[in-house]
Amino acid sequence: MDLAFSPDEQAFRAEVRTFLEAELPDDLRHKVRQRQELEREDYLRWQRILHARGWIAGSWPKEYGGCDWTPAQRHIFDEECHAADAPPLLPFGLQMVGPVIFTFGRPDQKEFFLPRLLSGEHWWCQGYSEPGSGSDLASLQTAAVRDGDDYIINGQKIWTSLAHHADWIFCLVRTRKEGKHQEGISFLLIDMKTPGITVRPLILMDQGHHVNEVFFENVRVPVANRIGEENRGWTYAKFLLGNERAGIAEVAWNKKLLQRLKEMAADTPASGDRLLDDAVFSRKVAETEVKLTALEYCNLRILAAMQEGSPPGGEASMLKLLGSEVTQAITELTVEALGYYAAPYELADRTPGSNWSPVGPEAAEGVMGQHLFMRAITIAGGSSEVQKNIIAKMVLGL
Amino acid sequence: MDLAFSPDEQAFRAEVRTFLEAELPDDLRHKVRQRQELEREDYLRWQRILHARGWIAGSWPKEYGGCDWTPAQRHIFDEECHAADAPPLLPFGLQMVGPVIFTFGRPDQKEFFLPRLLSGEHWWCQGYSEPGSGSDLASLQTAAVRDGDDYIINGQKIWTSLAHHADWIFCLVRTRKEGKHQEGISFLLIDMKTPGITVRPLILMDQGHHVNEVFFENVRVPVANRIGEENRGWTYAKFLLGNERAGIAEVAWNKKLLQRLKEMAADTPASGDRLLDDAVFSRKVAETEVKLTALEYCNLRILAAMQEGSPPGGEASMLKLLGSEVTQAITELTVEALGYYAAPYELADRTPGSNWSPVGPEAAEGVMGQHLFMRAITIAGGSSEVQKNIIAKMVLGL
Amino acid sequence: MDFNLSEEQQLLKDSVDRFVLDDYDFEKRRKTSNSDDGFSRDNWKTFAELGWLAVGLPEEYGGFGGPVETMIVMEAIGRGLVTEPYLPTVVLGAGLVAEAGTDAQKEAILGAVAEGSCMLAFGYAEPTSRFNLADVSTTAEKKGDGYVLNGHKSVVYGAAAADKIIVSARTSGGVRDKDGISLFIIDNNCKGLTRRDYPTADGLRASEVEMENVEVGADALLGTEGAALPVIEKVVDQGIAALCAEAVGCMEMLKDETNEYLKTRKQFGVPIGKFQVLQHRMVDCFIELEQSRSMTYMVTLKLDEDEKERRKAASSAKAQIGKGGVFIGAQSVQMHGGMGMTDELKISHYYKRLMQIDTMFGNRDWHLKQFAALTQ
Amino acid sequence: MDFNLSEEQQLLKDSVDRFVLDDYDFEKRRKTSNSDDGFSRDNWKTFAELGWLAVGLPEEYGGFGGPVETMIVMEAIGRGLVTEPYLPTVVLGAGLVAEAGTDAQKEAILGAVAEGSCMLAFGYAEPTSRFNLADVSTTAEKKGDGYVLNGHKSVVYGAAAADKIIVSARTSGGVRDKDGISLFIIDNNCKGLTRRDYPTADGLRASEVEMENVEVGADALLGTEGAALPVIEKVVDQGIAALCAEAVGCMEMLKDETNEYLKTRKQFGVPIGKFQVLQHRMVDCFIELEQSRSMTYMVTLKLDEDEKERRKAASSAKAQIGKGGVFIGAQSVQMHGGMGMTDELKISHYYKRLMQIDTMFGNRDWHLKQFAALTQ
Repeated sequence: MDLAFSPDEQAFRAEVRTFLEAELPDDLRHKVRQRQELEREDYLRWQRILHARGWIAGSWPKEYGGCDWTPAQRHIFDEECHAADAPPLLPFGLQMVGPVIFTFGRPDQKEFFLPRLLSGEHWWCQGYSEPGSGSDLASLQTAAVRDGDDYIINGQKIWTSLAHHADWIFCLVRTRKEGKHQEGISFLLIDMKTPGITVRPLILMDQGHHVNEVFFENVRVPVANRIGEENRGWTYAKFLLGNERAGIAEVAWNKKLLQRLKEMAADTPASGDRLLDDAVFSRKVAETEVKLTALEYCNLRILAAMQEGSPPGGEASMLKLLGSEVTQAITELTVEALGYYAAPYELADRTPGSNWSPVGPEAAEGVMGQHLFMRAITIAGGSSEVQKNIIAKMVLGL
Repeated sequence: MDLAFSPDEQAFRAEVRTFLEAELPDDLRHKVRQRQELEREDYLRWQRILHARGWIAGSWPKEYGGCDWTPAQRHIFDEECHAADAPPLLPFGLQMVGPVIFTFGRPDQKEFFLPRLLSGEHWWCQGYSEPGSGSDLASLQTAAVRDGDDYIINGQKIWTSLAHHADWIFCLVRTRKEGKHQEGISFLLIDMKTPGITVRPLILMDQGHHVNEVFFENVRVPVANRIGEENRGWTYAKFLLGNERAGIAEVAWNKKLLQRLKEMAADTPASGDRLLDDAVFSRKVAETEVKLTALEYCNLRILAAMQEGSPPGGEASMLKLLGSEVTQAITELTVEALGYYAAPYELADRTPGSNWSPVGPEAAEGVMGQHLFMRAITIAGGSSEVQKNIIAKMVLGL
Repeated sequence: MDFNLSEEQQLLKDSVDRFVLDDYDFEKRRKTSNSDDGFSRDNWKTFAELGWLAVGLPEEYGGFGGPVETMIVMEAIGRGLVTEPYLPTVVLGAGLVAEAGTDAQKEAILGAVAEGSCMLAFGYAEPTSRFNLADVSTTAEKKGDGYVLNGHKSVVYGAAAADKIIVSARTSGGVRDKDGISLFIIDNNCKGLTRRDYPTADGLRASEVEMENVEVGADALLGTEGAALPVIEKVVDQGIAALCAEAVGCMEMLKDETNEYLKTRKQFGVPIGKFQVLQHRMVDCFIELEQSRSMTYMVTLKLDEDEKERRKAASSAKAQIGKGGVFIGAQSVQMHGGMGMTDELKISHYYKRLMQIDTMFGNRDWHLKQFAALTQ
Repeated sequence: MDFNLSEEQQLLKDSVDRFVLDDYDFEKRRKTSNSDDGFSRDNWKTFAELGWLAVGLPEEYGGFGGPVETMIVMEAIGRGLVTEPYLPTVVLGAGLVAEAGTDAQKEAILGAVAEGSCMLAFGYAEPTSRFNLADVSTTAEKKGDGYVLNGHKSVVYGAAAADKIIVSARTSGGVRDKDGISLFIIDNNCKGLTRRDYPTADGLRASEVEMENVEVGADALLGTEGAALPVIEKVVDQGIAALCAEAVGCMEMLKDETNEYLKTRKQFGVPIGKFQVLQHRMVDCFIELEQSRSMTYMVTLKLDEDEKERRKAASSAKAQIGKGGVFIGAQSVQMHGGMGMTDELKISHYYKRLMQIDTMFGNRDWHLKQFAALTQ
C-alpha cells in the first residue's frame, strides 16, 4: 500500500501545471474564480487551447484523438485544472456522446462527428429527460416513427443543459411502444438546425438560463443518424450513464471551493473576530473538510481499482452522492459566511462592460447564485434517492 | 391566546409540590437522581403513598378511584413529580390495562381488578409482542383454544417489561386463524401463577433485567377473564395503544435530565475550562434544549386541544418521535460529558449494602446504563419508523 | 393555557387570509416583485384601509392589537410571499417609535404609518458587525442642538421606499460597547445620505445606506441618548417573533404544495408519495413545521416577559425557525425534482425567502450561542 | 498509488482472519470477556506464537512490519471484538519504548513483548485533563538518581494485566505546559501504586492508577526528561490509526450482520429489507463504512509524514471513525429492533465498543477542533 503517485505521474503533474500557467487566459481564470457565468465563447476558447495541445479528451483512445490517460493521469489533470481556476470541460460531447460514437458508431459516424466534437465545431447537448420521465427515464415518450430513410420525431425533452448553445443533440426516442419500456428506445443524433425543433429557455431559481425545453414537431432525422441498432438505445444510454459517473465526485473542484470558503472566512469580520476563528463555524468547515478528505480517498481507492481494470460499479453512485453533498455543504457555508451580504442579488446589472461591482465584499460575487444552482446536483443525473436505490440493489442486494 | 396556567391550576401545582416535599422518601429520591435501578418494593412504596393520598390514577374517572384530572392537571402533576425526582409510575396497570378494564370490562371484572390495581396488590405486565411480530403486531400467533369455560393458551410473548415482578398479565391471543389478522384476536387477563407459564429473563445491552420472555404451555385461562367479545381484542388493543401515547413526550422527565446534564457539564473540568464553556458542547446542549422547548409547546398545544375534547390523533406519534429523540440526545450528551469516565461499568458490584461508589465523578453513576437502555425507546411502543408511517398515512394522507 | 384566537383575531385572520388568496396569486406577486419598487403602493393602500398597518401600534395613535395580531398578519404575509415592506415599516420602524419616541414623534409618525402615508426602514447592521446589534461604528457627534452622522448601514430592507430611515449610531463608547448607542430618525432625502438600492435574492428590496456628515436636529434623536440598545433588542425580538410567523406561513405553503405534489406526480407507475423515503421526509417536514409553529406561539406570547425570558424565547424560536425553514425549503425543492429548481414554480421562491429568514436578525448559530449564554 | 496488500501482508491477514473466524466465535468471546482477567492468556500465547505481538516492533528486537501490518491485525481484532489487550501492549506500550527507549530498555522490554512474556499499559489521562495529552498534574520529582511520582492516572486500559505501566508525569512546568512532561516505566507491583480495576462498558478492563510517593530509579525514565509530549503524540497517533482499523472491523461486521438481517427478518409479509427507508439507512451505513475504511488507509499510510501532516491525518480519520462507528452501531441496533437491544446478540456489543472508540484518544469534537486548528 502506498499513497504516492509514481515519478512519471509526478512529472505529468508538473507538465500540466506549466501548461496551465502559460496557456490559461487570465480573464477566464478571473471569471471562474469570481463564479461568473461563462459564455459560449468562453467555453470554446478554452476547448480550442486544450485541443491545440492535444489534451481535450483525456480518457479517449489515441486513435480517436484522445490521450488514453490512465485514471490517475485524468485525476491529476483535473486537480491541476481546478486548482488553476480553469473553466470546466462540458461533459455532453467529451464524456457522454463521444464515447458512445466511438464505441457503437459506424466508421462514417466516427469520422464525421469525432473530430468536430473535439475541435469544438459541434457543441452537443443531451436529450434524455422528459416532463413525465424524471427518475423513471425509461418511461420516455418522444416518438420516432419510421418514414422511408427518415424518422419523424414528435415530443419534448426537458432540462436540456445549454441547448441554446448546441449544434447537435443526442436523443433517446421511442421507436416501439409495445413490450418493456427499456426495449423500445433508440439513440439518435440530431442536428439542432433541423426544421421543427424549438428551444425554449427554462429559467432556474438562480435566474440563470442554464437549461431548456426542446420541442420536436415532425422533425425529420435520417435513419443514418441512429447509433447502433433500433430499439437497443437503452444499452447505449446505460453505457453513457456509466461514463458520466467517472470523475463525478468532483474532488478537485470541491477542494478549490473549500479553499475559497476558508479564505473568505478568514477575511470576514465577525464583530471583532475573524469568522474563521468562531468555534462553531470553523468546526463546520472542519467537518466538511473531513468529509471531503474521506471522499478524496474513496475516490482514489476506486481510481486505483479502475487502474487495475475493475470498472466502477455501485461505488460510482456513492461518489456522486458524497460529492454532491460536499458541494452543497460548501456552498451553504459560503453563503452563511456572507452573513447579511448573502441577500443582495443583482444579476440584472451584470452586463459585460458595465462598472458593476458586487454589494459587500468582493468575494460575495456569484456565491448565492452558485449555491442556488447547486441545489440541482442532488436532483440531476440521477437524484440522490435514485443513487441510494442503486446502491441498495447493486451493492447490498436488498 | 395565553400561556399562563389558571389560578386553580397554579394552586394545584403548589399543592402537589407541598405533598412531594412532605411525602417523597429521601432514599427513593436519591435512587432516582442517581439513575439507580429501582427494585419492586421501591415502585410499590411510592405507589402506596400516592394511593393513600388518592393521587394514584390522575386520568381515571372518580367512580373507579381516579382523580379525573384535566390534561393540564396531569401535566402539572408529572412536571412536579419529575422535578422532585419521584419514581416513575409504571404504565402497564394504570395507563394500559386499567382504562381497558373500566371501559370494556364487565362489572365484576371492574370490581375485582381495579381496586387491586390501584393499591399495588396486583402488578400488571403486558403480553403483546411476540418473536415473529414486532412492528407487525397483528400477526401474533399465541393461540387460545376454547375448551369448555376455559381457553388453553400456547405460545410465547417477548419484551415483557418487568414480568418477573408481575402478578397478572394482559395478553393478546389468537382465537381465530382465518380471515384478517386483526379480526381473530382476543384480549385476556391471565394470573401469572397459572400453571404452564414460564418467565425467562432477557438481559439487555445495559446488562439489566428489564424485560422477559413469557412462555405459555397449555395454560388454562377462564373465559370469564376475557375482556369484551371474542375476536374483538384488536379494538381494545388499539384503544390501549392510544392511551399509551398520552404523556408520551415525557417533557417533564426530559427537562430534568437536561438540567442534570447542564449541572454535570458545569462541574466537568475540561483541561482548564468547564465543559459547559466549550463552544461546541454548549451549542449541542442548546440545540437539544431548543428542541425540547419546541416539544414542550407542541405538547402544550395538543394538551390544550385535548382539554377542549379533541383526542390526540397522528400528533401523538409526533410527540413520541420527538420525545424519544430528545431523550436519546440528552443521554448521548451526558455520556459524552463524562469523557473517559464513560468507560467504567461495574454493575456487578452494586449490591445493596456494599460500599460501592462510582469510578470517576459522583454524577457518572448510571449514566451509561441509562443511555444504553434508552436506545430502546425508538424501538419499543411502535418504532420511530412505524410512527412515521402512521403520520404519513393518518396526517398527510400519503 | 389557551391557543385559540379571540373572535376579533379570527376576523383579522380571515381578512388577511382572504386578501392573500384572492388578491395575491403567484403571478401577480411575481410582477409586483419584478416592478421597480418591488412592491405595490396600491396594495399598501389596501393594507391601510383594512387596518393592518395599525396592528400593534398604541391605541392612542389609532393602533390596535398586539403580538398575536402581528403574528396573524405576518403568517399570511408568509403564505403569500408578500413583498410589501410590512416588517420594516410597521413592526420595526413603528415599533421603535412606539417604544422610545416622544409624544411629538409618535404623533408625527405613528398615525401616518397607520394610514399608509409614511413608510419606514431600520438600519442596524454594518459591514463589520455581523449579527451583533451592539457593534456600531456609525458615529453621531453632537453639533449645536443636533448631531452629525457618519457611517455605513448594511442591507437595510425597505430603505428605498422609506420616507424615514431609523439608524443606530454611536454617541459614545467603543465600537462594541453596549452603552453609548443611540437611535436617529433620518429623512431619506436628506443631504449627505446616499443609497445603493438592489433587489435581494428573495425578491425584496434592500439598500446600503451611507451617511457622510448627515446633519440632523435634536428632534431626530429617538429615545434616550446612549441608551438605545435595550430598545433595539426589544424591538428586534418583536421583529423575530413576526419573522417566525412569516416563516411558518412560508413553511405551511411549502408543506401543502409538496404533499400535494407527492400525491399527484407519478414515477415508475405510482404517485411518488408511495415511496417510503419520501413519506418519511414529508413527515420530517411536517414535524419541523409543527415545532416551528409551536415556537412561534411561544415567542409571540412571551414578548412582554422580562428581558431574559424574552431573549431566551426569541433566540430559541429563531434557532428553530431558521433550521426548520431551510430544511423544509430545501426538501421541497428536492422532492419537486427539476421542477423545484425552476423560477416558474413558487417552490424555489419560498425556499429563497426561508434562507434569508434564517439569516435575518442573526442566523441559527448566532441565536444558539445567545441561548446557550442565557440558559447556563 | 496502490491500495493492495503485499504477499506477506496478505498471509498475515489470512492468519488473523482465520483465528478470529475459527477460534474466537462470539460465545467464546463472551466467556473470555466475563472471566476474571477479561481476556485469555492462552490466546495471548497464540498471538505470540503466530508473531502478531511482534508486529510494528523494530526488526533488531524481533519485530516485523509497520503500520499496514498493525492495521491488518487491528481490523481482525475489530471483527472479532477481541478483548486481549493488544492495543495497550503492542501498539502503545511497545510503541513508546521503540520510539523513545534506550537500547537497554528496548532490549529488556521489546523482546519480552514479542514473545508474550511482558504486557504493558499506558496511563496518559487524568481526572481533570479530559482529552488534552499535555494536561499532566502527576508529578515526578527528582530524588537522588531517581524520581518520586505522585498522581492519578484515569481509565488505563489493560493496567491490571500489565507487567509494567508507562505513565506521563510532569518533571517541570505548569499543568498544561507542553514542555516538562516525561515518561516513566513503572512496575505494576511497586510500592505506593494502587489500582482500582473495573470492567468497562465495552467488555474490556481498565483501572484507576494512583501513585503515592512511588520511587523509581533513573532507568525508569523513558526518553529525554521533559521532552515526552512529541513522543506521546506520535505514539497516540499510531494508536489512533490502529483504533481506526479496529473500528473498521467492527463496522464491517455490523454492516454484514445487519444487511443479512434485513434480508431474512420478515414483517408485514416481506423481508424488512424491502422497506425503502431501511434500504437507504443501510446505504448510509455502507457509505460510512467506506469512508471510514478510506480514512483508515489514509492515516495508516501517513503515520511517517511530518508532524503536521500526521496530526491532520490522525485527527481527520478519528473524527470520521468516531461519527461513522457510532452511527453504524446505533443504526444496527435500531434496524435489529428489540433483538438489537439484547446482550445475547453480538450487535449491541459492537455498538458499545464503537462508542468507546469514539471517546478513546479524544472524541469527534476534540479532533475536529484539532483539525480545524491545523488546517486554518
